[in-house]
Amino acid sequence: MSAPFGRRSCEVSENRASAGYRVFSLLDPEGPQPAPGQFYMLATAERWSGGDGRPFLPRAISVAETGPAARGVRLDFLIEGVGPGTDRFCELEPGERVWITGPLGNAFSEPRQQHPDAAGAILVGGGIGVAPLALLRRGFSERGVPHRVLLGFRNREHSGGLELFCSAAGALCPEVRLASEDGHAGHRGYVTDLLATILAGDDARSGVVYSCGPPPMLEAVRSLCAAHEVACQLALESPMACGFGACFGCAVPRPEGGYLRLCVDGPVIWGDEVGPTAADADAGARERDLRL
Amino acid sequence: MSAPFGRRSCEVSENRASAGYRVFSLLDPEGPQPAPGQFYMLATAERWSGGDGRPFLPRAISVAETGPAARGVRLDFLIEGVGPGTDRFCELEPGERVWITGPLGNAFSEPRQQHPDAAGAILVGGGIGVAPLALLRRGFSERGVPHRVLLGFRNREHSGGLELFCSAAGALCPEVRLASEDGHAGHRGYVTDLLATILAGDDARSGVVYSCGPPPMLEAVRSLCAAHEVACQLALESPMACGFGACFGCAVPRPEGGYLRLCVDGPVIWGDEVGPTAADADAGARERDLRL
Amino acid sequence: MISANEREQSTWAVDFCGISLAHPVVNASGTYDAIAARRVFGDALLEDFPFSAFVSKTITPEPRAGNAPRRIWETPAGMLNSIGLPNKGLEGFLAEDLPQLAELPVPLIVSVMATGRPEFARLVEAVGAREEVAAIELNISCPNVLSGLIVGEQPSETEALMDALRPLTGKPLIVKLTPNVSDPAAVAAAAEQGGADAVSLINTLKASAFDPGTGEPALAAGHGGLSGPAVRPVALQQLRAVSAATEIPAIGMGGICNGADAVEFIAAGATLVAVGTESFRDPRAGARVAAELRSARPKRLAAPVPLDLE
Amino acid sequence: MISANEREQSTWAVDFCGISLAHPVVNASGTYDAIAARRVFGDALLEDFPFSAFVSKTITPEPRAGNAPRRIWETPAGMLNSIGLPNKGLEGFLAEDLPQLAELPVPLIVSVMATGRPEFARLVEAVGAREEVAAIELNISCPNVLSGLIVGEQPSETEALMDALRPLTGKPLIVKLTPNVSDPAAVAAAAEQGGADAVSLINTLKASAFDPGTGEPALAAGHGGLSGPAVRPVALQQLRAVSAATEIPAIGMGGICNGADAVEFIAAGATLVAVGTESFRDPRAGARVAAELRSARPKRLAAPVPLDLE
Ligand SMILES: Cc1cc2nc3c(=O)[nH]c(=O)nc-3n(C[C@H](O)[C@H](O)[C@H](O)COP(=O)(O)OP(=O)(O)OC[C@H]3O[C@@H](n4cnc5c(N)ncnc54)[C@H](O)[C@@H]3O)c2cc1C
Ligand SMILES: Cc1cc2nc3c(=O)[nH]c(=O)nc-3n(C[C@H](O)[C@H](O)[C@H](O)COP(=O)(O)OP(=O)(O)OC[C@H]3O[C@@H](n4cnc5c(N)ncnc54)[C@H](O)[C@@H]3O)c2cc1C
Ligand SMILES: Cc1cc2nc3c(=O)[nH]c(=O)nc-3n(C[C@H](O)[C@H](O)[C@H](O)COP(=O)(O)O)c2cc1C
Ligand SMILES: Cc1cc2nc3c(=O)[nH]c(=O)nc-3n(C[C@H](O)[C@H](O)[C@H](O)COP(=O)(O)O)c2cc1C
Ligand code: FES
Ligand code: FES
Repeated sequence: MSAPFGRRSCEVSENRASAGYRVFSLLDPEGPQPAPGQFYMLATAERWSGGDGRPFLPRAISVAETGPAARGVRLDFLIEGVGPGTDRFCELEPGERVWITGPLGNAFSEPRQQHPDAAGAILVGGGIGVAPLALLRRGFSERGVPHRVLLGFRNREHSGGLELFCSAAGALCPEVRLASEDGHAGHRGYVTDLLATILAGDDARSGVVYSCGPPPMLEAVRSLCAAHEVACQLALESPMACGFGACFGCAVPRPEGGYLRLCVDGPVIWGDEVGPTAADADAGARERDLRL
Repeated sequence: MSAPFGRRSCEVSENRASAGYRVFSLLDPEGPQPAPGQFYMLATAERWSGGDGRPFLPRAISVAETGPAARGVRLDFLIEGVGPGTDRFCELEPGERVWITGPLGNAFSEPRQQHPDAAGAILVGGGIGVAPLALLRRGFSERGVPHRVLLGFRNREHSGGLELFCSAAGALCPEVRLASEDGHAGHRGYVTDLLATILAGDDARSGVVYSCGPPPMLEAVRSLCAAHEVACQLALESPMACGFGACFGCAVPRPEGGYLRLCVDGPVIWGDEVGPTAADADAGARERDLRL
Repeated sequence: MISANEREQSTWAVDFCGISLAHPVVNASGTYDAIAARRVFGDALLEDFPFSAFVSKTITPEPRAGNAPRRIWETPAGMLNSIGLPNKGLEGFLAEDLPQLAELPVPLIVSVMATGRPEFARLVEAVGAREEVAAIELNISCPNVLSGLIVGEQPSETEALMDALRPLTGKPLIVKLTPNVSDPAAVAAAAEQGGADAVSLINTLKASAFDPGTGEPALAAGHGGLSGPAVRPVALQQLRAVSAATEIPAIGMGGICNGADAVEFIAAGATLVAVGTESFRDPRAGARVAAELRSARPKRLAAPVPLDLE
Repeated sequence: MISANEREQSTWAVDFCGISLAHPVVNASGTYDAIAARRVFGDALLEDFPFSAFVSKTITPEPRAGNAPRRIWETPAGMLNSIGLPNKGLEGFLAEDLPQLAELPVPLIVSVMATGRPEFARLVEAVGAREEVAAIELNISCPNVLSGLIVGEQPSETEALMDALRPLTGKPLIVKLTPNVSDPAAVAAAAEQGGADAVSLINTLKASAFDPGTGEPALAAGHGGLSGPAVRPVALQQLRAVSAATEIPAIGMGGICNGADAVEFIAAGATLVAVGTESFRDPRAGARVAAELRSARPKRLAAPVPLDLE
């Protein structure tokens, strides 16, 4: 399934707060249905550029949820304002237009593709990394794939996007367990504490772990899974200029030497395809400690 | 009277259409009262820079009207959208903020300063050049200086700012005469036709002409006045980066050689201080023919 | 009888060193991977190919992995890159990439770089021998390992390189100039003297930035090359100087984002224009620039150009 | 006992070639006319002077009217200028401007340029003899009329000029480098070798633009110099290279708009930073940059710097 060629302009239909993050929706008339893990390159049609000439390049953003629209599909994006690009997305108003290219990159695969007899999936998300897991979780629910969801965040401010994991009734789905560093919700500590407990139990061995979050968290997930011989797929981040293989800017080192282009070879990578440094290759773009 | 040192941020209180132009108002809490002919360097506080990195420098804009505000003064600016800077001003919304530096430059002088027995003033404005004449005219009215006002424009679209010449009752002041190229209002033709007729009459000799408009119009005014030996003050334009004498970009040739810095030596210049080319020095920034 | 449409097509077409191109907009080397783009966008890429010729990423004699990340950094109205020329090397390119690039609906220009004349010669001979290749671009922003000098910074090095390479192929040789010199026109004239068929400019400006979070250079390589609208005025001036000093055609590039920008480059003397960084913002930018250029109908062009903008 | 405030003042102060400055932010030559600014803003300018030293516009031996307009043109995140060094000439400067500049509350650095060593010598001797002058900046982006070469583009020309000028004054000599070279560090090293006390960089990049309305060069002079944020990455790289190659202090400039930008320049090796184009957007930019720099408390600075940012 290829992406429509070129960028296209989509209308903003909604922009709402979600804890300290924002969720905004675009109406993509042409859009193919994106798969969980895929992303788009986004830039606002107007005023993409502040007083100092940035943002200049488009920004890679994972699709967090999608649904039918009058024409085409609705795309929801979860945004944490960390710089001029995401700040601009945060202030988008309904009716404004956004240039999009995508859907880009590969997608998470089904547990059964990995193990014909996989018991199910464990989703581990941290901070803004919960975005691609929301779409993944809904698909698993709809297709009856057994799964558990572990979400971690630093504090209430950084707990945005939780409603993407809610049932129609608005309550957090029963399969979701939370961890927070400040203890305001769920386990006080890291989400990887929850994962460690689960992996220590017998039943997890034949599952597949799906994770997205800050690099140190991904590295903790990768090494936990490696120690327990559990397969894991990690949705990584790296600096991207183009998103379609043109710039070679998104390089992620491979354990055997050389580099992946994360935009076309990822963003979803099997744990054993990356080394410890790779899972943490974009450390500069995120907090360096385990905070989510 | 010097300008407050540095730029300051002022709130937009209003922005309304005026034919094809816009008039927007700023509340300047610190502001000294500007004098007619003076200008400000303006840049919006947010989003001063489109997708291609322009506008970058602030823009010189004449003050068109001013009045008391709760604190300080209200400043009205008349804008014709001709590029990224003026387009941005056109879309300003109440509550937004604008960086201003000023008031800058010199001002028109009183007719009596020139001729102790001057009979009065003739104001000749074209297109967006009507802006500084509006403030000048009100001052003359209030101080009882006899004056006539001749305003010219290409067509209805380019006839913005006329309401700045209205009495409290909203009717165009009796001393205003219009010319339009398409004949939709007043004399069909150039405003300089009206000026030529007046200057041909005896009573104008001891008056002073005040003019602002596109360079070819200013040049026509200058040469008409020279031919009739009538003193004239022209408010010129030139490309400006700073507005306070720092960049030397606003050079206007002097007939005796060398250059004026229009931002500090002008923008108001006596007709005999500039040569024919000087009045037309910023031709690149405006239409090259006599259209207003 | 030719239709109005055909006549429009033909007056819009441009001859570049004997290669007939449908319009004057090509890509800048290293800023478009047509093979990856086809994987992403499917055959729609070929049906609506944005460029009138495709310029490959620079290839080197041996495979290269490229630089360690971080490789890119955004700057005011531009970006830095220190990609480090990752490529499969000559053999890998000929075996794996060339057959795929030959499927593109436009002529192919292959960009090559080496750090010595013998290796450069090997590249030019091998690439020039392939009929899929319409022309070769020589990326001379590289050191000569013997002299230690950057070839493209020295007119004498440039001319000597051309003297060595010119006899090896009948295909057009395009010299890609580096902008990091006082007098690019002197280097261009030396290239012409040595038998270059065309020049292309500008390559990226040597530049760097610091990560505000660490106070360290933002790029792992320490520095990189600046591209995008920020460099456009530098490109236009170098192009003016180069086209005044040479008779051969020039491919102008550096921050071209739209048709109005392309008009400036043509006014400065370019025969073709290349779109680089702007493709990152808009994968179809080349086609858009071509369409905008076509409808720009500039009032006047300072330089005579071999294409009819009407 | 010194108060906390005084201690803060003193740790913030910086010694530059023996001149004590209250903070590390000065102006870039030719981007601030303190005399005109005082006419516009009154004595408020002096009470709150934005720079810790004032650098004059470049003066030449004889008066110059400057270039015909159009002299400036806006570009993406920057601007072009071709002002053409209008100034009153040495005599006019000493008689009319120097007494007024001496009233500024900060040390005065006078920028000078000439097209031959004897005229340069006349400027340095005459300006250096005035006690109002703390230091002299040599603008070497000028041709040597004898050799025809741009002095600042050649290490040998630069060193020869320094050899000629160094004996003529005991005042600090700052060499303002041109960025239009392949190897600015070589020119800086030559300047140091010739006895320069400091270098300053970058001057503007050679550049041009075309007026979309006419298809002609936008500036009457055909080309000009690019400044502003667009050039910042080029300035940072040249500064890194120059400060690695020399021991003398550097004044870094090129697109500095705020404290974060200034931190990058200090990380790249600058002792002082200069604000140029940004003053056009904000006449008090120098003071703002100084205040922001002071509160920036960068996590780490790559280069040791002679000022305490705490
Ligand atoms: C596949 C993928 C999916 C993503 N999904 C999401 C998502 O769903 N939601 C979301 O909020 N984010 C997402 N991101 C992250 C987002 O694209 C980046 O954080 C992006 O850089 C933000 O742009 P910005 O302008 O807001 O911040 P930037 O200015 O780009 O700052 C972000 C980080 O970049 C670095 N930086 C600082 N200055 C510069 C500079 N001048 N140039 C370049 N880098 C600089 C710093 O390390 C900083 O912390 C995703 C990224 C990828 C690759
Ligand atoms: C003292 C003074 C008072 C003024 N008062 C008013 C006023 O009251 N109302 C009003 O509307 N205007 C006024 N102006 C004019 C206004 O400042 C200029 O027209 C300004 O350049 C508009 O900015 P812009 O970005 O909208 O258009 P610009 O992009 O600056 O375009 C305006 C003109 O500049 C040229 N231009 C085109 N591209 C560029 C480029 N890249 N860089 C530089 N120039 C370019 C062209 O000739 C174009 O026609 C005044 C000017 C002066 C000097
Ligand atoms: C990410 C990136 C990679 C590049 N790789 C190459 C390359 O392999 N060979 C080359 O000759 N130029 C390379 N360039 C330079 C471009 O071809 C072009 O000369 C330059 O970017 C200026 O054009 P632009 O501003 O339109 O991008 C690269 C530029 C970028 C931004
Ligand atoms: C309008 C203008 C005039 C300048 N005049 C001079 C000058 O007289 N002498 C000089 O050495 N540099 C001059 N410069 C260069 C600046 O001092 C500075 O090196 C350059 O602009 C880069 O800094 P910036 O990007 O902060 O402006 C001038 C720059 C501008 C924009
Ligand atoms: S982001 Fe450009 S190649 Fe991956
Ligand atoms: S606008 Fe800068 S000196 Fe007049």
